[in-house]
Amino acid sequence: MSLEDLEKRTVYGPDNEEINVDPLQDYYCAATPEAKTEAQKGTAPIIEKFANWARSESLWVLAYGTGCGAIEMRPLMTPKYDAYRFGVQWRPTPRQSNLFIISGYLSIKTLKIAIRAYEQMPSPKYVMGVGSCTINGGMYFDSYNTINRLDHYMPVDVYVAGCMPRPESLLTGFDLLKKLIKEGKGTGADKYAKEFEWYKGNQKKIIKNWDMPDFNW
Amino acid sequence: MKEIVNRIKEKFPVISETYQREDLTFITTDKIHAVETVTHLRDYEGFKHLVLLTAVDWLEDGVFQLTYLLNNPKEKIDLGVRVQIPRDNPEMTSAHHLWAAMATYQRELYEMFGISFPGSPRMKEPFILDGWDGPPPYRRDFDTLKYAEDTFFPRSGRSTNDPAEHMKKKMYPEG
Amino acid sequence: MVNHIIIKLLYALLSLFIVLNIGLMLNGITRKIYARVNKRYGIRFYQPYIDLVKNYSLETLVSHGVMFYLGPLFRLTSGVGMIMFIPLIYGSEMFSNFSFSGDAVLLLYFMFFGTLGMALGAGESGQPYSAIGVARGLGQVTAAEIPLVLSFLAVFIQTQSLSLTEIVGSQQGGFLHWTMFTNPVATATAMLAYLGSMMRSPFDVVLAPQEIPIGPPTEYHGAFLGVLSTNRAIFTVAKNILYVNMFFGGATSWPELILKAFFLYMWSVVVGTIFPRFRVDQSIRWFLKVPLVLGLLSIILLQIG
Amino acid sequence: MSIKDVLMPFTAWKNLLVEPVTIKKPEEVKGAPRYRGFHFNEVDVCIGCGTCEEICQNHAIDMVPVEGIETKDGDSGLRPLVDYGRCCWCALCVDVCTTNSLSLTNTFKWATTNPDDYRFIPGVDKKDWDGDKLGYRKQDGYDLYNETRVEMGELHPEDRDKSFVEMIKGYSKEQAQKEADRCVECGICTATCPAHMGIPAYIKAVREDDMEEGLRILYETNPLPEICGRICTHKCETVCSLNHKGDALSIRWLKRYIADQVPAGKYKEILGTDKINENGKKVAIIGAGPAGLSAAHYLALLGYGVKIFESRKGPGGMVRYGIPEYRMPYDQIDKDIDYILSLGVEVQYDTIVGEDIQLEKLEKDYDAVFAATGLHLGRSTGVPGSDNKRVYQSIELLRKVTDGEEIDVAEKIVVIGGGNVAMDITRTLARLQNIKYGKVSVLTTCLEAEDVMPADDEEVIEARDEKAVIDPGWAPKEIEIVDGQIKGLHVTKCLSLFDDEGRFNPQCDMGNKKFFPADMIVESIGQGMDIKYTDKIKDKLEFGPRGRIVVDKKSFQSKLPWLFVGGDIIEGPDVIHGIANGHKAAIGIDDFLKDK
Repeated sequence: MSLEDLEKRTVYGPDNEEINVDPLQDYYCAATPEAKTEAQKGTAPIIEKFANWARSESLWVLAYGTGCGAIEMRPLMTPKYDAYRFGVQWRPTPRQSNLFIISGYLSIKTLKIAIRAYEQMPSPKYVMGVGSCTINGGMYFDSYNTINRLDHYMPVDVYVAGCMPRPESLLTGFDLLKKLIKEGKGTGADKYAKEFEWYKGNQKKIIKNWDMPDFNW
Repeated sequence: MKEIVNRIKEKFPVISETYQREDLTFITTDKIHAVETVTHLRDYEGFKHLVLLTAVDWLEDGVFQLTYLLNNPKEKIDLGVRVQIPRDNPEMTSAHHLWAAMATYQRELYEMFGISFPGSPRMKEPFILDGWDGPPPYRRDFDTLKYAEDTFFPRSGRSTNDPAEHMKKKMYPEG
Repeated sequence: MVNHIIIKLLYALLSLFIVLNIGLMLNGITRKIYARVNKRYGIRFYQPYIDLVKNYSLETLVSHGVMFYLGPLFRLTSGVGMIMFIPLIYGSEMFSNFSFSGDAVLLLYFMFFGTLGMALGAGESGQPYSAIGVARGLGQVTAAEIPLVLSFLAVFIQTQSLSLTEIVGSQQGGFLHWTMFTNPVATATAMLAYLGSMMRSPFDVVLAPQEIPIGPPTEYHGAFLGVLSTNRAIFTVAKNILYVNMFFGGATSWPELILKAFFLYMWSVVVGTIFPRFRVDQSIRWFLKVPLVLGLLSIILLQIG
Repeated sequence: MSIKDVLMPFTAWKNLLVEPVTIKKPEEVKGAPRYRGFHFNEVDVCIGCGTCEEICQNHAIDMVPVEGIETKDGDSGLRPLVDYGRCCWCALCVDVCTTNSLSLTNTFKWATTNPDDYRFIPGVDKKDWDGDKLGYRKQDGYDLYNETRVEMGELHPEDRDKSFVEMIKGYSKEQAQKEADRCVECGICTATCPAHMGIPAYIKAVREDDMEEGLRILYETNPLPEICGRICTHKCETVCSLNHKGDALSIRWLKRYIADQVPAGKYKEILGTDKINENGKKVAIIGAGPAGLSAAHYLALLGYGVKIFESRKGPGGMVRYGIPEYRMPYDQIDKDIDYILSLGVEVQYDTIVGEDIQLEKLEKDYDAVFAATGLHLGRSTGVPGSDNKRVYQSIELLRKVTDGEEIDVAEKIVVIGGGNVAMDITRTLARLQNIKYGKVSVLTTCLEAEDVMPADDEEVIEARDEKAVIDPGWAPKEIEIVDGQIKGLHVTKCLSLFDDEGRFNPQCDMGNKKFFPADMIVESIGQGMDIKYTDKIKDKLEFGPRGRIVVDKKSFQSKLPWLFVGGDIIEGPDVIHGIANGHKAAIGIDDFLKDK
């Protein structure tokens, strides 16, 4: 897909009927995200609390193995670690996940995909940055096409140290995330909505060939 | 291997040869004859498989060295054909007609080293680098660290001290 | 009359609630068993409840068109509809719900209805993976449904009735009166077809979580997904109850119903846990071989016998 | 598909009742014994050499000052700060750590919301895993550099103990490069060296076989590399970070190697000193020792007209007259000094300032004066009998040897003193005895016990190799004299040297006595200075402890602006301090005269 595919255009049917195509309207929601207001949260704190508990105990993971880390994620699904018993499940589609695990470095090309995936996830959504690369560039700190720190492009809730962290470390990360969500601190999606312009600016600075809508889900 | 090289020598100018291993040899030829040599090797010497085409940036000598690594699946031997091209305004005869994969290698070299292969299909389309506007990143005079620091917001707050300088400053403040 | 209907409706809703819980528990316990066979502990048995709550608590917004919204609704309608018209407990006035003399046909219709609605909704999402999933799903379900309908037909012919209540009634008086024993060929056909409709291995290529993200519901999230998983709980149990009624003598009490449904469900688990996956073409070919022949045989046997 | 294929999978159902293989409590899982987890640094052992920072491929380590850890000789006061936003746990930092203080524990679980937490100073910022027993440490026998220094070729004791031929052979190219390869380029040595020589830089030049660059680096701070390369007290080597887990680098020998490789004729070309622009100002220097020569060198380079007034017949001062030839051959001294003199430095020999020429005249004739007269007076023990004519001062004997005068060597000699000069005289006398009598009978004793003897260990070992007896830890009490002939030395066991307040106050065990028979006794317990030439201006100067002239630490300027003082009479005594003083004084003089 390129930028031209997203432009409005008029096509003609067999009977010369005019069809206006607006891909942004047809395929995407181009509206910018909105942060949850305090009023929305405040209506029923107990319900919100219960919902937060459910969200924390049912982490559906979208794992983005960018190059490293995918191999540390798999053991968690195997009988040896069996993360399912902690309410962690893997989901193959961003639509159904609420935890995005960025394991390792993101190049400009993969960042593009990661941003799209993140924006497609239904909020409240959480991001876990795994490994040195997501924190400060790791061993790719001087690479010409690898980003140095993830939190400039999407809000990161939890970082896990390691290169790559072992599966046990990831479980530690899940535990911390669960705690945060239960305390109502898993507000990455709101942060993203509030500082949308800043995040978009950073993303666009890196991704020079920006050929996707500004916001899409 | 030696016979093959000798046979090549009869037909093409071979500047130098390196017998790396029993089954791996490199020969260096000149820019004009490189593709011809590769074609000959493919058609008459059984080097039917293109392993890779790669470049080395000899910044100090002002040349790019291209290596066409060919494999003879029957004899199980590899032959690398090296050719040096000038670094400024680098251009090489395209060999995309010999192997389909060659076009991809040439596209990569154009993107990473800025070596042009006139006539190579889709050469100027972005390959790995999407929307890249800097100089070709694999050239050795491209400072990746500086580029990364300017572009990718490294986390701030790092500073370091050289032990020798720090000690001199601390122990002999008067100089 | 109105009063009567309202009371019936309330009971139907109660049964719906019970069925939902049975479905979620079944789901949880099955996955637990599944995990144990895989030598791990597996999810907490109440995990499906949490997942359900969480899915409903997630933000839901997408604009893929009307049919996209209706897809899960159709799906839920099929599950709820089945429960509404199925006689749950034989001999119980209240838990017979809205069963009537031709209910068996309606139930069959509901069974396909959801799949079709889902196909339309998922198709509109524009997600290519959904489209692949839908194509695979429809292909496979259709192939599985031919033997299923044949086996049902055999039972209908045998009992000369389209009313589930009557069919159950004809099986009363000892387990030897069950269709399972009176018409084993039809039962066998139905049981094989059952595997095909449960979306478990070896027939789960529709959802294929690794090759194509998750099949038709790729784009469904939040409350949509909640609706879908609610239906999945209800529909599965409804289908089991239908089978129990058709082939295993129905049930005269809730425990009997749950037990029978559970063991019936286990059939798909026993097979699904251990078998690898069929490709779509393989599964269609398989359904059109063994079960189809068995289905035809059951009808021919009835004609002869 | 056979029936077996269909039924076989069902056997998996037996697992239903089997205990799962799952780890029950993954949070309790520990790493393998040698797992590479988070960093820990034993801060007290660490010397902040920064080698870990240097080797880190990811720039994950910063050297930062830590409160409570002071910068001192051999410890930069810096400690590594690790950034887990960069680290990849390759453990190269552990492998290269010169002190073995850095290790990786086997704790590896750490999740946080604030990425800045991942930047910490191991060992200083307390963490849960501090003190973990297990983890990754440098394995014995696995080193990124060689722990043992390249053996220096020496003459065997039997080959050397009869002559004054230089006993250290010097490195060959292969040896030098192998030795230079051991350097981790930490630079801990640079600050400790009084002259702040660019040690890692010139060692790098050796490694790269670039002698010209090496020489240029040497001459930046030290104009006497041949001398320093042989007899420097090499304080750099005592603080060398390799010293903590192996032999220190042979910094001194490598310096000598560079100087040895370059022929004297090429110095000017390499150092670019063919032509010097003179600025017309004149500086007088008293004493052609290391300090004076060093000052003369740098002043000459700055364009000053330099004249040195030397009391002896030859240049070099204590280097020539105090150090025996087997350690410091005269031709090598000349190589260094001739180069300095070739820069236009004049020397007037046999001139004692204060006697042959007055300081006042120098003040009048020159723009500035640098006095570096050194310590040339022997000190006496003052024990009864020490006024006998067969009791000598080591400094005088050494001078005589240099001047080629005959020494009446006795058959049995006792030397009192434990410093390097005592070793020099011991070994010189041993050689002379060997030449004269064919056997050695020199006994050296001193107050200090063996382990605190001020002499270098190798000097003591070599002296013993040459059959001299070293018996330290005895305090001289009386020289027994019968009919004017020395019979020997009475000593008592020395228990301690300093009292509780740190003052020099030896305590002896009077019951533990010994008698060393001797025909001749040499005292070598330190030297004093002779600064009589300053008598007339004494009032205008300020004197510190032990009669030393107070000077500005930076420029070595005394209270009289035109008079600069340096060398052994200010700091030391050793050659490298003298060189450093000379250099600093030259800069001080330049600052002083620039605006005049």
